[in-house]
Amino acid sequence: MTATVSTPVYEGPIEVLLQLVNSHQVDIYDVPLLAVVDAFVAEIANWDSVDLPTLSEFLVIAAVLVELKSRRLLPGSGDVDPDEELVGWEERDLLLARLLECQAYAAAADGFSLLLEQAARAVPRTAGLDDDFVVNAPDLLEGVTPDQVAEAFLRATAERPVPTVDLYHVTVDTVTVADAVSELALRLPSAGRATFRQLTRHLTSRIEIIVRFLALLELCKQGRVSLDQGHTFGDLEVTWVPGAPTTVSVGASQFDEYEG
Amino acid sequence: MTLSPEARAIEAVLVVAVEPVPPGLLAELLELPVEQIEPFCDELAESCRVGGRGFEVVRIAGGLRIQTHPDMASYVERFANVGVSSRLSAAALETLAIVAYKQPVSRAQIAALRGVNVDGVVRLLEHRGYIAAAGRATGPGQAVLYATTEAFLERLGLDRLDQLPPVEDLLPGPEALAELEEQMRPVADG
Amino acid sequence: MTLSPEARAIEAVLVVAVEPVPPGLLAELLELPVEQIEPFCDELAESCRVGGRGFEVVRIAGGLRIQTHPDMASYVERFANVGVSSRLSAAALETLAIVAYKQPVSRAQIAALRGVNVDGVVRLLEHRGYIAAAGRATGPGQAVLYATTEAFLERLGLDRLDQLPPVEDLLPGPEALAELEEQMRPVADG
Repeated sequence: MTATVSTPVYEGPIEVLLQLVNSHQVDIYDVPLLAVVDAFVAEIANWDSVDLPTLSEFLVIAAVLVELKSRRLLPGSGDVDPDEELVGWEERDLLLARLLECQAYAAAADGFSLLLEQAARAVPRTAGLDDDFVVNAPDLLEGVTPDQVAEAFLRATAERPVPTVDLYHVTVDTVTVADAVSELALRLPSAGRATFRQLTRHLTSRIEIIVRFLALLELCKQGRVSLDQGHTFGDLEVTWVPGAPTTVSVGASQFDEYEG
Repeated sequence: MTLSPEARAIEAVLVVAVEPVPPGLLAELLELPVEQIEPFCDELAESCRVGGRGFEVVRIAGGLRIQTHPDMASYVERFANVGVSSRLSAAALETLAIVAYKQPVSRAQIAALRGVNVDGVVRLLEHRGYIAAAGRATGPGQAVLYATTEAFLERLGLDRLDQLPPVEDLLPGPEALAELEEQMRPVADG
Repeated sequence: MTLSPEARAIEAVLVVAVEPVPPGLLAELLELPVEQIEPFCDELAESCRVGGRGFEVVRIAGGLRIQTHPDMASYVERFANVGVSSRLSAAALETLAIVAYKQPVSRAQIAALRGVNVDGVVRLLEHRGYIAAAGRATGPGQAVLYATTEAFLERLGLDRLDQLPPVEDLLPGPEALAELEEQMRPVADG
């Protein structure tokens, strides 16, 4: 972590700032987070290439700082009802536990780094058997088949993973609003009335649920369903307008495709 | 001081071994009960220290091996060109620490602790041979669980995992804890 | 009796050396004139005799090397025949397979494919007669090239090398690939 920050109360690496805040030597209340972010952005501007580990490290630290600060800025116990205060304390304890755990692993990482360095100074002997040493060795290849040799070759030459930015978390399912519209147009007339929760219960990925929602908005726009929500964040009730056409008359191309 | 025949034999075997030799195998070769092997291993290691040899005999990853004395690193590096394999980033080291202390552990569990996506780092550590898949979780999704490897112990120069400092020792002390807690208290009641 | 720093350094270098080390190279490493190296080599060899070590330091093929003491031959032989070496390790089998399919091939080329130092394993395979030096590369350094031997074919029950299964046949088909890809998709935690 090379990024440094400069604020009225502190100047130096951002990582150290977090440590200072944690050890109570700097009051997070006095640290303008904007200055921290500005300093980091300025630092990035000087980079020749993007250093992903440092970037993500900054985000983690910045997030912790924001969380700490937001807690300091929260009104005191007098202003909140006891239940909410309890929830606040629970969250606070969780955050505390997490900070402690992170500190412990950071300390362990320092230890590992030291061990690695020490261990690298000693090189093991790997010369193996002396050339002129005569061994009446049993056949090491006993039971080995030509196929196993071939498999070993493939194992040995298999491409090794190259560290890359992992995109596996990006779903490759392509879901279209058109598909969702036709599905809903089939399901809803017989169901009569359903909640959005019921309609999306069988779905697991977020993008599918979002597409289902867009499909409903589309149907609503076409006047084929009516949507009703009792209160904010309440269940969304979906009612099929009696007599509305159940076929999708519009071409699929009219709808967007979504790829997560 | 001269080595005992048993310590000599152990040394000879270690000279031709290409990986750490477990005490059980040494016992088999010397036709001795395994508990009698230990003193001879100690004698051998001690003789290297006392004699100021250029190598040492150490317990690594559950076995005995000969390795160059750390003080000779500059000569060995120049000769073998065995430069320290490229350094691990702070993020990689912390991830490695989490796996070492929480194993077996899934990627999601590591990510939850680190607060970031750790897929790339986990892959790097797996590729370097420090960690490996060691089964699957029983829960839904059956996430792959990771554990550290023998190579991890060898790279860190450790004999067993329990030689790592207990994680309690790494936690900040009670004072730091109290201060941290103080810091997190909302302003008005502080 | 304690070794001189120079003898220690020489011993450390010999411990990691796979081939005999010429005195000229030792002199270079220790930054000493070559004629001053000789006495330290003698000191080292003598210390092994006096201390009753399990190995000796000898002049072979114009260089110095560590080898097991002849008196310990029975243990070394037993070690070579039982335990770890009674079957080829996965690493050794993979190295053998690379030589079989890519021959003639240099140690460096094998190491590049395996991603690790293969000196010990190549030596083991050569020692057991499964592979042998089969010429030298034309490039700089003229690296030794290895090929499999008649004994290798015999042990596998083959007449000719081209009876080895073609490796293309073993490449996973499109279905297996799709399945593999499926497995690599994240589970619910991904």
